[in-house]
Amino acid sequence: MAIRYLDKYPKNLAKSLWVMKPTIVVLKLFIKNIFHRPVTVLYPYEKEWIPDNYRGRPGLRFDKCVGCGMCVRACPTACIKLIEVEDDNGKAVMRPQVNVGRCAMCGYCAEYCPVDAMTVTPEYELAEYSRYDLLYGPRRLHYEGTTEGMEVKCEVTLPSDIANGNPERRVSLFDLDRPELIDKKCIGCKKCAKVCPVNAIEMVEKGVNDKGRPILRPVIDNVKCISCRNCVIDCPKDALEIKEVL
Amino acid sequence: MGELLDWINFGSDPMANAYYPFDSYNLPFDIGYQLWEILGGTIAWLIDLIFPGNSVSTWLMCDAVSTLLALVVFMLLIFLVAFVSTLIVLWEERKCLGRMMDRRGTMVGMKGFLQCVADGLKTFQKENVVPAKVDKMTYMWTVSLVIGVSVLVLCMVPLSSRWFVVDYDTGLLIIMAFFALAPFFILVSGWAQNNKYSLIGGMRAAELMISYEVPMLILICTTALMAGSFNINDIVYAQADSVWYIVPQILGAITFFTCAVAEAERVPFDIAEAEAELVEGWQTEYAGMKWGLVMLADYMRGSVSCSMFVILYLGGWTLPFIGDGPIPEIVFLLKAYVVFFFMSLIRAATGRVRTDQILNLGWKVFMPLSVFNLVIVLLLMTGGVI
Amino acid sequence: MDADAVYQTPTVEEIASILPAKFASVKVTKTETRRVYATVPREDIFAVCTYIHDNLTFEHCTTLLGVDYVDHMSVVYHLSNYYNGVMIELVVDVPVDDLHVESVTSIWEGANWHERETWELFGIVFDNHPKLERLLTPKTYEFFPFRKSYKLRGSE
Amino acid sequence: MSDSIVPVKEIEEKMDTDKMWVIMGPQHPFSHGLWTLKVQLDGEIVTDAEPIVGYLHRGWEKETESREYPKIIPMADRLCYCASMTYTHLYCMTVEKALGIDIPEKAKYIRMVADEVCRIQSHLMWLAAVGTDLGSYTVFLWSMREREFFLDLNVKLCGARMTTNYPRIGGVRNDTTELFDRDILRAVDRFEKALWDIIALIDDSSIFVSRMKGISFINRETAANIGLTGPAMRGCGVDFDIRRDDPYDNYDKVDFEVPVLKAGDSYSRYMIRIEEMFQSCEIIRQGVAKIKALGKNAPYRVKTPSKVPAGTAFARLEDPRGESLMYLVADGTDRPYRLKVRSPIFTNVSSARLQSVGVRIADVPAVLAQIDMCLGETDR
Repeated sequence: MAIRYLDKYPKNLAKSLWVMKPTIVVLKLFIKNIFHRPVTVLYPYEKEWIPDNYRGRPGLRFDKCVGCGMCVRACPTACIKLIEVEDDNGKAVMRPQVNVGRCAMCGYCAEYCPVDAMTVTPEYELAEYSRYDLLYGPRRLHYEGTTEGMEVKCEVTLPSDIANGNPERRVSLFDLDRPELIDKKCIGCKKCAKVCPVNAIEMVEKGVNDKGRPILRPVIDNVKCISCRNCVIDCPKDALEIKEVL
Repeated sequence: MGELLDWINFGSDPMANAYYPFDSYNLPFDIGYQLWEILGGTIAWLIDLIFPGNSVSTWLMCDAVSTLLALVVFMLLIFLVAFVSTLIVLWEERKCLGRMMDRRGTMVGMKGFLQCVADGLKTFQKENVVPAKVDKMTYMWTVSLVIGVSVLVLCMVPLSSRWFVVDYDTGLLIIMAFFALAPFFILVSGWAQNNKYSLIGGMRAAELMISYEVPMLILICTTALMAGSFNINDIVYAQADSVWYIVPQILGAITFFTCAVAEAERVPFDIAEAEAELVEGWQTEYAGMKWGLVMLADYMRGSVSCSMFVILYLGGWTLPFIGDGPIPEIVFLLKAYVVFFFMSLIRAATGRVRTDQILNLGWKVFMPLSVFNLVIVLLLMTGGVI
Repeated sequence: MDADAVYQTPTVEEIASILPAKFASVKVTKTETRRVYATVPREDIFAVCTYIHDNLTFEHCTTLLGVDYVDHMSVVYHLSNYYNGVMIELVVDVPVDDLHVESVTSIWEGANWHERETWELFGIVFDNHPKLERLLTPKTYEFFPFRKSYKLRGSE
Repeated sequence: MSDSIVPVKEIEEKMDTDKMWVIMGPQHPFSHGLWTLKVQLDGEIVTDAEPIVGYLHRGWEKETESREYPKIIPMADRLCYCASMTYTHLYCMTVEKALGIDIPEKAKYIRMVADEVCRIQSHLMWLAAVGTDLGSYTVFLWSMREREFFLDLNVKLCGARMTTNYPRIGGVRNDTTELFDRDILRAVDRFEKALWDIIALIDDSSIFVSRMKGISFINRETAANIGLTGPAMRGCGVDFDIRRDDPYDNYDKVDFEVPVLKAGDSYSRYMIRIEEMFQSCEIIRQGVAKIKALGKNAPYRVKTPSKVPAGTAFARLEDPRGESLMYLVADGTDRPYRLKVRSPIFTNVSSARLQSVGVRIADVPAVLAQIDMCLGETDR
């Protein structure tokens, strides 16, 4: 590649002792701008076109959300909180609430949402009169006109796939890691089954213990599981462990 | 007693007045005189209606008093026209600069003209802040003097042979003398503000002045030499008779233009208020309306610089082949605006020079150029070309 | 390998062999492409740095940083060569009860502010530093905020 | 002196002419950000100077110690508002080095292109600052206008203008979008034309050139010794660019020139950056061609373990402003034990005294604009 600017400049200073060329350049733009519009966008009246993947405030598709809490854990500014709301059938469910005042618009919640319920939205005019108004509840997070482009997919390629000569396979990050039971530690408390947002864990009886009580062990449905790690975090005896597929 | 119309002798010739203050016909005084005839006649009639047969009414309408009070109206008129033309200059710069920089410029009403009014109102509403450690008297007085001198010199520029304030034989010199006064006040003001930036800014204003003033005066003298007079009327009509002086004095015109930019303290010679290093230079401690007035004074000086250029090199209010024309004032102002457009262009196209560079420029470039220009003019005159 | 010669573009292998040859206390722990990792006892650091600067032509001290390993502290030097892009990482362990290291500001002026920063954040004193004052934190601070003993409010 | 009628020296001694300390900053038009430069003036000439930084110290490095690795990526964006992409890139490179993994080719090229977009945009920001520091608002607005097209590219690539949050540990966040593919070459072609206009405004104007030419000389040895890096260093004659001499992320597979000037004055430091923008355009063109050649289905992100094995790692790259380096001490958990950022400006600004002593106060902004100040990374 060639040096392009340094070959032309610096020129002899005596040759450029005038301000003629800059003046002509400016005059050219001036004459152009008499007929054309300047590039300024008159912001409140005109708005720039923004693409679908623009990262404004987070949006939520209420019916798609399973309340797994991945967004809460992925949020770097800790602005998301799970609160209890009534869904359309009047049932109490956990859904995220976003404090937009703290939101850094990083898009992590949309990226780490296993069911693509969280989206990014192109809404960026978020000023409110009080801090309380900046709390966006699950219903308020809904964005009219959510399109497919607003979902952020988190697709990865496994290093093992690349090593095996299959580099074009892309897997969703949430189809890979599955919790694994360490049988010795489990006490059969059913907590994992309770916290699982997609009911992928079923407690199965596996024989009877010394006192004659049934031994309950979780069995994980790998198809249903969204690798949200709720069971791992909430296990009182650390009997569940995420097995990372690499 | 009498009818109202008896008191108002509208349409009388002011020059027939024994106390007529000018040597020749003066349009703004004429307008002022007629206005006063209406106004004063009404007042006199009213007073006479209440106190019939008093002497105040007749005194009001006597030659001396009506001249005096017509002069007040005349002054207001002169100031108003000068002020509005300054606002137009301000608007022109903001709009043109905006377009040159690929933005829109002012947008408020009348293609942005009302932005000047809005800014004036805004600065007027601001609190009058006087910093605690300034030298209060000097601080207040110097800014008033800077503005006062600028207004004075703005009003003294004649717009045509019939629109003038003074018509002395040394009119040009008087204008230049008042024009050159402001840097002294700026220097004092920079000291009075008790601020290091202001102090440096004030020093720089003085430094700037000694660099451009001498070549500028030489150029003015050259023009006066060509026209054979310091009288502005004579200079303008001498150009109308022969040729605009920009043709024989093209070098001088360019030099004068540059000096005029420096005189008005505009980019690239705004070293006294260089915002990159001196925040706002000598204006740092002025806030609110004081700052607004200082800014206005800046544009007034810019407008005067352009007017001087028009008078000296562009034939003033005359047009080639036409002469005075029906409205010479408008011609004059339009010419000034065109010159000011080039000032805006220079402002958009250049940066700020350094203090030592402007001194070098003034004494090593402008000074020889102006002397060279003088020599050319002398050669032309001895050769009988002009 | 002549240890006293001046190398303008020393290769990684040359550095890895010269350094321990010249200074017995220097241990080269790892080498990669254009990277040399070594540990130096703190008594020798000034001599080693002078040698690296003068004889191996490492003109640039990229950075200098402290790490608090609780039981001891470390000062890590990253030195780079402008002729072939080789970097040397020197690790100097400092015991907690005697946090003193010789300053290298006289060799690389660029290390000046990095040493000041390391001092104010970790409390590692650089001897013979021209101006060891607080730089980023207020002058009134009397503690060293980046030590592990200084807990953030939210982290516990 | 001796034969003048007035004993000048004597008068000067009696006049008690003190030197004046002027404190420029933290709120000053020339300090682009919050920092202070104390200058000692003898008349208009600077005789001494002392930079003061730290107004923006957030304890960035300490704060990372309490966050998981992916959560530091948005934080790394906030290190520098103009060059956010390079810092995120650097952080990801460091963690990948600690993990000992290699990322896909396509991710490397995308990162490279994104980095160069970021470099152009950062240099334009610098050009704008130089314009205002030299008293021309036109340069400022024209550069900002051009910068806007590159910020739009960022939006099309990853959805955000400045805090991009785009590279990930193990690759990049998403594949290049259709809009990005469509617009990038167009934007680059358009930019090159517009840049010549800005160059005509500055380099063909005797005012700008005489303001920058011949002031604040730094020779090669001093530049290397005081730790000046980046374009400022190359303007002083040090022929070193990490992209070429210590290549990372496929910079060795594209063809570009590293501009070096020996003059060492303010103007040469300016010219290096202008040339770098042209070279960045070249790199972008080649990089986009390489991405196209790799095809749509090439992997762009590999899965990485969430825990980093204990050990240390460092990586460095060529920031728009100079050499930046991150040093990571991992202890086997999902949070870093210590993360150190070597910011180029932190060292460059420590040479402010050397650069500004001897120049006039009018030139202090013009000289220090060549550092390209950004306080987010300086104070961290």
